[in-house]
Amino acid sequence: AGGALAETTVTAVMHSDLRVLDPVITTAHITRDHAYMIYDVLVAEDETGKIQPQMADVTASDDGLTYTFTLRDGLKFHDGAPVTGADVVASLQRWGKRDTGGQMIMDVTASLEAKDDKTVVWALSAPFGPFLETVGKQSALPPFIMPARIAQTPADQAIQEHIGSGPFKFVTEEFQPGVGATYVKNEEYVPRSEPASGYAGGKVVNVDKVRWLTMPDSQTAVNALQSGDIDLIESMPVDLIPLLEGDDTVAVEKRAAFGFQTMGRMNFKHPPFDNPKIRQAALLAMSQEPVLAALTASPEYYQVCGAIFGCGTRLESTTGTETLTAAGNPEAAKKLLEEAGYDGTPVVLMQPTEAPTLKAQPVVAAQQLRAAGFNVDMQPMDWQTLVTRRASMEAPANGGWNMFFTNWQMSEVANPVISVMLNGRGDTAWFGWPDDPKIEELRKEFIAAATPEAQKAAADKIQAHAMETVSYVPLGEYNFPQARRTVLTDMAPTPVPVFWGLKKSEE
Amino acid sequence: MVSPAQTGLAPFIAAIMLLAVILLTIFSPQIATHDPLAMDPLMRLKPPSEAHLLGTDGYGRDLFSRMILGGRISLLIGICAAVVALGLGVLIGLVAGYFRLADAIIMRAMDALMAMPSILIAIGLVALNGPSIGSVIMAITIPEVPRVVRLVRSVVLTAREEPYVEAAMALGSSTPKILFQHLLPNTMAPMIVQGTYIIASAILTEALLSFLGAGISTEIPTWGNIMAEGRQYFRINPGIILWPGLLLTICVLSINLIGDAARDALDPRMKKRQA
Amino acid sequence: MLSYIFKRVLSVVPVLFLVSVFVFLMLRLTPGDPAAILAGDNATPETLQRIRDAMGLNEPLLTQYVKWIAGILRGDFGTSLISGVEVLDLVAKRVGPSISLAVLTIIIAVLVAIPMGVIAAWKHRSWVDYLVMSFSVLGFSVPVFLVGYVLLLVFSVKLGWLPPQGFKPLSAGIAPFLERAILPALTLASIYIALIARMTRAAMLDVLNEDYIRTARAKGVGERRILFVHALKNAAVPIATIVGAGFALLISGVVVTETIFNIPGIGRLTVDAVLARDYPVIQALILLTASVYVAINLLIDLSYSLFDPRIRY
Amino acid sequence: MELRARDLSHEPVIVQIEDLVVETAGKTRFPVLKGVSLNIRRGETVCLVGESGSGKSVTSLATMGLLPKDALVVRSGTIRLKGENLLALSPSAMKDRRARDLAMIFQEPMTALNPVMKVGAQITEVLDLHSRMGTAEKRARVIDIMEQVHLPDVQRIYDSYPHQLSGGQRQRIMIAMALILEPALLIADEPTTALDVTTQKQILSLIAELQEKHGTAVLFITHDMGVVAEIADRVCVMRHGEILESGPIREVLEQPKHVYTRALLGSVPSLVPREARDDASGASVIAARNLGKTYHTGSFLGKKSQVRASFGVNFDLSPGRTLGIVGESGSGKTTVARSIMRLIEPTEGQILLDGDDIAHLSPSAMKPKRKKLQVVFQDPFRSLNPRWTIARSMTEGPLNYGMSRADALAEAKRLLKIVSLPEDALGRYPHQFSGGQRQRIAIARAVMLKPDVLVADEAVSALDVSVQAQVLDLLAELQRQTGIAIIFITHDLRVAAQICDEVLVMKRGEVVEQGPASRVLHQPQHDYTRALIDAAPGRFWDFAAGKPLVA
Ligand SMILES: Nc1ncnc2c1ncn2[C@@H]1O[C@H](COP(=O)(O)OP(=O)(O)OP(=O)(O)O)[C@@H](O)[C@H]1O
Ligand SMILES: Nc1ncnc2c1ncn2[C@@H]1O[C@H](COP(=O)(O)OP(=O)(O)OP(=O)(O)O)[C@@H](O)[C@H]1O
Ligand SMILES: [Mg+2]
Ligand SMILES: [Mg+2]
Repeated sequence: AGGALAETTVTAVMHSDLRVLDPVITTAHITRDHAYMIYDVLVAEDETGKIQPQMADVTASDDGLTYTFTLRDGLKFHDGAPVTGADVVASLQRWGKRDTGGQMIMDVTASLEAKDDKTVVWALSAPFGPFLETVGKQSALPPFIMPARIAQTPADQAIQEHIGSGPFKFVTEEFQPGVGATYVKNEEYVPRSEPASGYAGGKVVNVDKVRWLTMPDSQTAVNALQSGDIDLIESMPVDLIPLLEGDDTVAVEKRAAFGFQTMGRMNFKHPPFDNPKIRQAALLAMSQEPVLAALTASPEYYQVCGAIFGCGTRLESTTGTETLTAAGNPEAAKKLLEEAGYDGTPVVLMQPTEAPTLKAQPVVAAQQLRAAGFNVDMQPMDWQTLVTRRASMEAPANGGWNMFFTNWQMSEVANPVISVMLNGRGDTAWFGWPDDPKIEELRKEFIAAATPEAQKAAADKIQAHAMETVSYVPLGEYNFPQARRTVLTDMAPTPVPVFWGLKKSEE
Repeated sequence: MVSPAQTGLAPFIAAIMLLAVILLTIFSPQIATHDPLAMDPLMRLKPPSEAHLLGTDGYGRDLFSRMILGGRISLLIGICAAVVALGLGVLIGLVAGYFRLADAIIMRAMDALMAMPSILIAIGLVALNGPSIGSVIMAITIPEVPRVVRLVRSVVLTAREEPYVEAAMALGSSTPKILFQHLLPNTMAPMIVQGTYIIASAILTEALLSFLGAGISTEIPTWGNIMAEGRQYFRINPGIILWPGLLLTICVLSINLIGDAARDALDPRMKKRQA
Repeated sequence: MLSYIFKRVLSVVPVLFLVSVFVFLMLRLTPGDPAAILAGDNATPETLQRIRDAMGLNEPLLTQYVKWIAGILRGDFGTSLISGVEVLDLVAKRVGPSISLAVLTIIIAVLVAIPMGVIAAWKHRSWVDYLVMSFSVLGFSVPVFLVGYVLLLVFSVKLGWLPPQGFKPLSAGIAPFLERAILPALTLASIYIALIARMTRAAMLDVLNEDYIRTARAKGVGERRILFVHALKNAAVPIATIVGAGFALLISGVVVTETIFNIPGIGRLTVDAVLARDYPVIQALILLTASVYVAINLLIDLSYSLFDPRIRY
Repeated sequence: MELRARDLSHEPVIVQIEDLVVETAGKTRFPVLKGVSLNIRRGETVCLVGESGSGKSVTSLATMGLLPKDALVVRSGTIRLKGENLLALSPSAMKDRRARDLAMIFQEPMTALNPVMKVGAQITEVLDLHSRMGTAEKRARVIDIMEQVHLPDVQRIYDSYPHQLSGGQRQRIMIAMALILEPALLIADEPTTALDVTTQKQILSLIAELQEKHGTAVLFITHDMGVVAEIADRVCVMRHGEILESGPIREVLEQPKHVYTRALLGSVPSLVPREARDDASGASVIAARNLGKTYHTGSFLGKKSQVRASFGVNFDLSPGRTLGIVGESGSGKTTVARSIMRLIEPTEGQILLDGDDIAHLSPSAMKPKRKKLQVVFQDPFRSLNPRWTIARSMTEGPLNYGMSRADALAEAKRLLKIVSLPEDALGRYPHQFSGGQRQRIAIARAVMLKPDVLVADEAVSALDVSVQAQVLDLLAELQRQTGIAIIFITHDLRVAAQICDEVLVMKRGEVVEQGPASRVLHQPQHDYTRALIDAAPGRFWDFAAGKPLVA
């Protein structure tokens, strides 16, 4: 009798391999995507970017110093236990230790307590403008709610159990890092009654099972999509799109309006980039389009954009990036270099060799810097060496570095609180360690801003300042499309690939 | 020596093909139509045209120019790997073959090295030292060393029993003299043969390393990393893999064939058969 | 015999010990820090330090090594630094595909290569010989991934006969297993066939020059019987040896083939682990492959006495 | 014992080879057989003798149709077996003839049997191929022939592998295999060369016995004139692919017509011991006291096995005299030689060189002593480094001891003249010389250092008798000129008899008898020595004199 209804399984090849399952310990996107499957969040962003209740309704006191979360009914963890205030508090505290925004809120937290099973009260000692945005926005590290006993794991240690209250359950036995992970529909999940919108609203699951597969070779994935072995390629290499042309069982499309920002970061501690003029020269030397073209192939999927908070966003400002978004200005760069007395100190550029979305940027950038007279020493290494090495504050000759490149989802750089590159606190800042009290002041100004207009004004100042001191070099935006078999429908247009709402039809 | 009639035409054709490839790579700066490093990402993955003989790669670099320069570096890697592996292997092998005490220890270590999958050692070593030409050569060389050691050792073990070696001892020759003047030349013929095989396999291994993401920087073209970069465009522009692949195969094939011919020519048993 | 086996097994211990030392040192001297990869893009140096502490990576090397070895002796290979999964569990799930692929490859290779080698030796210096030798040299000379891509292009993409990727265990049935395993196995077999055919030919040529072959001829034994009864069994020892030694080649081939055909085996697991500096996983895997290599070669050593009655232990 | 003198002229001719010409295949044809003719009658034994490379084996292989296809081809001539021309047969017809009508046994019993097949099965295979017997019948037949060749414990041996049998037993298996179908012709190519004298004797009489019984025609190839005297009805002497002379055994031995035959016979050393030279000085230059060597084998993990290769060796040797060490294979002769040379370290006893014990000297302490001890090995092809010129090989020793290159070269030239080699030999490589020449070079090299003692381990065993005679003469001459003491190791009693003053007989590592050559070889005391002497083939004949030996 059980076999009467065929099980629907959605098989997807994700943008990378799921290895780390603890959403707090890492900022890897794939881990966050995994967390959206099995965990739920207190409040979430809808399509328009507004924060909406999800697990809880939230009310703010008039002075903006106290937030009260009230859990809705029917919330249950996958192990059957109800979700309580204590679970929420433990989860938030653990998150607050690791997330940049969370840390900043924790700095001004007076108390965070569960009043009862359903109510959590968060009292601040000073107003924190983007409070709800920080707690509710989709970012690299959203605060997911897990049982208190799990959330009590120290924030530096990975959790061992993967139990949430979200719409899917994680099948631990079928998890094989490097191969795939399996999620089954959480039959006990009570979706909200509102229609789904963004990450908010009713998370209605229409399939029984979701399998994520890893395919190290993207051509293999394309072959598999065409042969019907898989239903979805989350991040479709643009170069391979022609292979799918003319196949009407497959659709290639952008998931969401916003994609990624790619950027380069210099090391403020060591020559030559300890000299702001030389940083300026590097900025002048660079041009976004060749980088984006090498990375993304087709202008359809990239956009030249100098705004550090993203183009088309509320905080957009492109001050100081005129040359970047044009062809660069190598001549001016040369002159500036001369002025600054650049003595040919080699610029150690770290190039990851095996990360598909990160290997092109340094190659193109190296050529641009050389054209402007920099002495570039491009050092290829695997991504792991790179992430290790970029933590080294040593001089480049002793295992340090001068410049590296990485990518951010737009939501992770969308405002100065979230964006780690804008942290100017010297040795405790993000890799590169700018000691920039000015930017810290500007960020405080942004946090304190009471109105959207005031926030925008602060953000504009930050953009101008960041480009002047070259906090980092934004290299434009790109947005890899997804490729799905047309049997999949009703997919939510969210940057994070969520699997609720979507339907899979019989073939 | 063996006449062409006896060995067949293959080695001669092989030698000619190899020579052609070598000349192509030696004169790559003259032959290249473009700067192999100059990129233009807006011109990427273009099909063959008059401007670009074989089209362009993923960064818009000229494939033909990269390929012939790449051959030079691949061959260089192969030759260096062979020279280093033979040098180390012969030294260690001589010692192991001649001194019983050293033998036990050395051979255990060699067994251990042989037991570890060479490709994994290579990946590890490249990761260890960063993917420079030097570290790739080292990574390719180290797993080859035990094979050379075994070969040299077995030659020495046999040669050591030869009466002429005992005669040399009786004539008061010192151990180093016996090792280097009597025994070393005996290892030459198998070493030349082994050397060709190492060159061939080093070129292939370099390509494999690149394929697995542990190869040399894209700034220095080799057949391996040209192909590795081109692999994801295999169905779009198979030329990126096939052309360097073809050159590599021709080259490795020729080297192997020459190695085989050398083995036949240098193998005393083969001589006896013909005598 | 028993005492010989015991002795041989015992002699494996120093080899594996050295392997463990080599691997351990190689990894610990490698730059790259599993803590950094775990922490992600916006971890601060203190966070990294704390994670490293939690992983035990700040202890002296010798302590780490001794702990690791002591764990192994208790049957505990530790947990993956990255995913937190138990190494043994992780590996156990991945050996199946690799082993079935390897076995299928060896079967194909042996079935194809030995007759090839025998015939080449018999028709020494004829066009058949040249054909076989050319094929076998070619097998050595084409990069594995090229073979894989071409097979894939022809049989899956163009002809659509076989699925392009993935793996089904033998327990799912012979047909589904073969359907997915045959292309990767053929890819892997190309080099292996080359190796075995070449060795078979060489060994057969040697044997065919032996006095007892002349004796057999003097008795009036026919060619086929000379080849397959008198000569092949005598050539079996070097052939078996190369089958064992070729296992090393197989592993490097497996790494590539598993990538191309998306087979969840240990080859890919190892490459992933190396790139992620997942020390316990790499260590366990290299120790495992080394042990398998040593064990296979031990078995082959012991099998010599099946082929050659002069070898008795 | 006497020479055979049977009249077989009434018997039918079994094989008739006429004008057989064999050439090397390929573009440059080189004649190997230049028109060989011979015939063999039923029950007759024809011996083919001649120096190495004269074409004996090629003749036999051509008859069997087993010439290596890509190397040698028959150009012309006929080989008739009972009137039928074998050369005209198709390969499959020829295959059918083998074993049934003509069979062959080879020199090396160690390698002529398939090592991975049981010997019973190997004999049975002949029946499988050429008969339609049932299994039981075949087995009975095989057991029967195995008994005929006097194998002990036939049931066990039937199920044994070749390596489990001794060389003699293996040769018996070969004979059984060859004769099971009672072929008309048996070709035996040096079937006893690799065997001990005692075993050789048994095999020879076995062949004679079976020949008698089945009336087989036998073509027997050997280079040992003693064997010839023992078994031949007729002899053919070959050289350079031609038969120089053939005739009944007595005729050839008594009145050799061809000079070459005469020279050949003249070179066969006599079994009569040389006259003892008197020991002029009496002072021994080298002496052994209870010398012994035990080999320890096995890996450092495995259990040790011990071979007591030699023990209790005592002798004194004074300048100008020769000590012979004789004994069967494996009796420990080489071990003694290598101990004395200090190529290995003895485990017991002393070696006194000029009174100093050198048994346990370190390599560096040994170095100055090495000068006085030199060695010549058995295999002339392997005792010179093939990659070195003769000059380099010869000067190696003197240069090690600090002589200038010019002086060393001058000395080398002088010695080359003494060993009758041209001066230009210095610039050549070993492969450009024949075996005998190489052995002379090796001897010259050994005396370059003006040693006091020369150890010659089977130094003439690999050489043809004529060459052997030259080398022995050379040694004697050198000894006369330089007063060198020689330790001469051989398994050939004839050679020992000819050049030794004293003889030491070894058996299984032990010295069983020792004394002046004339006494040991004339009046052996020990059974083993006696058996050894009895087994020496053709000992009743004095070849040089062409008449029977009067005891
Ligand atoms: N396979 C071969 N190819 C070319 N020449 C050969 C071959 N076999 C033998 N010969 C030549 O034929 C000649 C006769 O050789 P054969 O083996 O008959 O000598 P033999 O009298 O048996 O010598 P021995 O006493 O050493 O066995 C020699 O000159 C040898 O070089
Ligand atoms: N290196 C060795 N290790 C172990 N045993 C050995 C070694 N060399 C020789 N023997 C053994 O010592 C014994 C005597 O050998 P040796 O070589 O002295 O005999 P031989 O009288 O010279 O025989 P042949 O006449 O065959 O040369 C043999 O049983 C042999 O197997
Ligand atoms: Mg012969
Ligand atoms: Mg000996």
